Amino acid sequence: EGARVVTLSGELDLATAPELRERLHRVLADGCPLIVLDLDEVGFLDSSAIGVLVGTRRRARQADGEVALVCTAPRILRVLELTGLDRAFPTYPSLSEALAVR
Amino acid sequence: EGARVVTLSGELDLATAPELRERLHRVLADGCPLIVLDLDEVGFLDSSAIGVLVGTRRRARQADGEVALVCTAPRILRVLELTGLDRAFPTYPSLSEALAVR
Amino acid sequence: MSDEVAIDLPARVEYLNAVRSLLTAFAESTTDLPPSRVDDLCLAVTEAYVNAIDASRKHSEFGELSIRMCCHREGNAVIVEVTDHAGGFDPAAQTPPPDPTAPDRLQFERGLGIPLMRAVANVLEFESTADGSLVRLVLMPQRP
Amino acid sequence: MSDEVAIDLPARVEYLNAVRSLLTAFAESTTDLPPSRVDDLCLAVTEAYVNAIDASRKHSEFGELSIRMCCHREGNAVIVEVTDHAGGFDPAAQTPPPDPTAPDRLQFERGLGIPLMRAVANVLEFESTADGSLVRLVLMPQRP
Ligand SMILES: Nc1ncnc2c1ncn2[C@@H]1O[C@H](COP(=O)(O)OP(=O)(O)O)[C@@H](O)[C@H]1O
Ligand SMILES: Nc1ncnc2c1ncn2[C@@H]1O[C@H](COP(=O)(O)OP(=O)(O)O)[C@@H](O)[C@H]1O
Repeated sequence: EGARVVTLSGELDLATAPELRERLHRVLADGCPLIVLDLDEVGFLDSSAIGVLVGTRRRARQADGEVALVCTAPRILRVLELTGLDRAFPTYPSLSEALAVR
Repeated sequence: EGARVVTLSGELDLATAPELRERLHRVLADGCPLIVLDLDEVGFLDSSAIGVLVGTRRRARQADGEVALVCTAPRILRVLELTGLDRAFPTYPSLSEALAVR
Repeated sequence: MSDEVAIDLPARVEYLNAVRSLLTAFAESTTDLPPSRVDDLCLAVTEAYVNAIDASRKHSEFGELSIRMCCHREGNAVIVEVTDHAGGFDPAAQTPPPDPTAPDRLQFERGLGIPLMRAVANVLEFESTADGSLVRLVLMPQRP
Repeated sequence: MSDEVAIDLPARVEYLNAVRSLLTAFAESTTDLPPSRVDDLCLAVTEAYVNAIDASRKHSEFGELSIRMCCHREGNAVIVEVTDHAGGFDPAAQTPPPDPTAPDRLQFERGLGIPLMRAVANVLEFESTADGSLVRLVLMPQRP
């Protein structure tokens, strides 16, 4: 079975983190531990949303899965860099590159 | 020569009214006095923008032209109604209907 | 402990959009206004704020004046006050609003702000002093 | 006469988006910050505001506390202060930020707020009293 691509959009912060967490956990609950998160439509990302990404990846790995990120937007990449997420997560500059290695 | 369709978007208020005025006057200066203004992507309209529409229409009519409006969004239609613009301007629920009568 | 929103801003058009974001967040999180009335609220407050900016620009020779907006609810009424320091004006002395059906309707590019506020607010009050003006808008869930 | 922005809001997540709209309008109209630093400003202030909301929610048994944000410029420095009434805390007593390269990095779902503020602000200061906390962020056009 292949990876599931999840496209996120809008502003991801403490206000929207609960909804994000629920959405990603639902994907895991569907039995799909391979998630490619496309962040290119995301306008803002705070530490609350970073926490959700980290938590989702931990759960995915418990099921031998993985969470990969697709991101080119400088403002979002910067937050990933500052929090070390670009090194902790497989991070790709395009969806096709992320899917090529799945 | 046919009508020129101008699609407006974003929030039209005192902040963006000068830009709007300039854009519409440029169309008139191009020698095109028939303008169909598509308002369906507009998120907000205040009295400053209404003033620009009225001023543009007055200029267009001086050149035997006309300014017609296309609008279906309830929040924008309501402002047109409250200011009498839906009766003062030819106003249509779709672009095709506006163009059919040109 | 507070449901209130209060904001002091320079009299600049660049803030109009953010003022509406704030009003929308206030209205959606704290009041019973349905979406169409949230739109009305944004329209009325924009008109009040635009007048305050216009007047502040004319009044000040020294730089930017500030404008204050306060929002709170009382029961299901939403009350927004916009206060400027632009010298005040006489609301009763304003020319009457143009009749939208009059043949000379197309002469009016201005003078629509207060009539629009009046059309969407359940209560509209002005207080004017030598310092400036306060516009009080009260919106209920039902249109007036 | 004022370039200042001051806003009092209930401690609710629903306002975060509007706070960023406001900050962006302030930064773009009144400061010399380039776009990437406006992004940094929005990030840092969101983190400060998120902490203030978190703490206010835990602190208050009676209802919503309010949070104040003030923005002004001094030369080309942009200064934003976020003040809450959530009882204060000891910034020095916080566990150190997780090392992003540590193997246990993936255990940390929290504790990133203050490190992010520190990473993007040229100056970060806390003042804490029994009433609450003040976070002062200073951003210059150049990254620290
Ligand atoms: N806050 C204010 N301070 C001073 N004068 C004001 C204020 N609000 C309104 N006015 C006056 O009332 C007039 C009518 O306002 P309005 O109906 O909004 O139309 P407009 O602003 O387009 O002229 C304004 O032109 C202005 O002279
Ligand atoms: N304004 C505040 N009031 C009270 N406690 C605070 C405040 N800001 C931060 N703290 C404390 O500092 C800790 C670390 O904050 P931070 O680095 O932003 O991470 P996080 O908020 O994710 O825990 C918080 O968990 C909280 O205990």
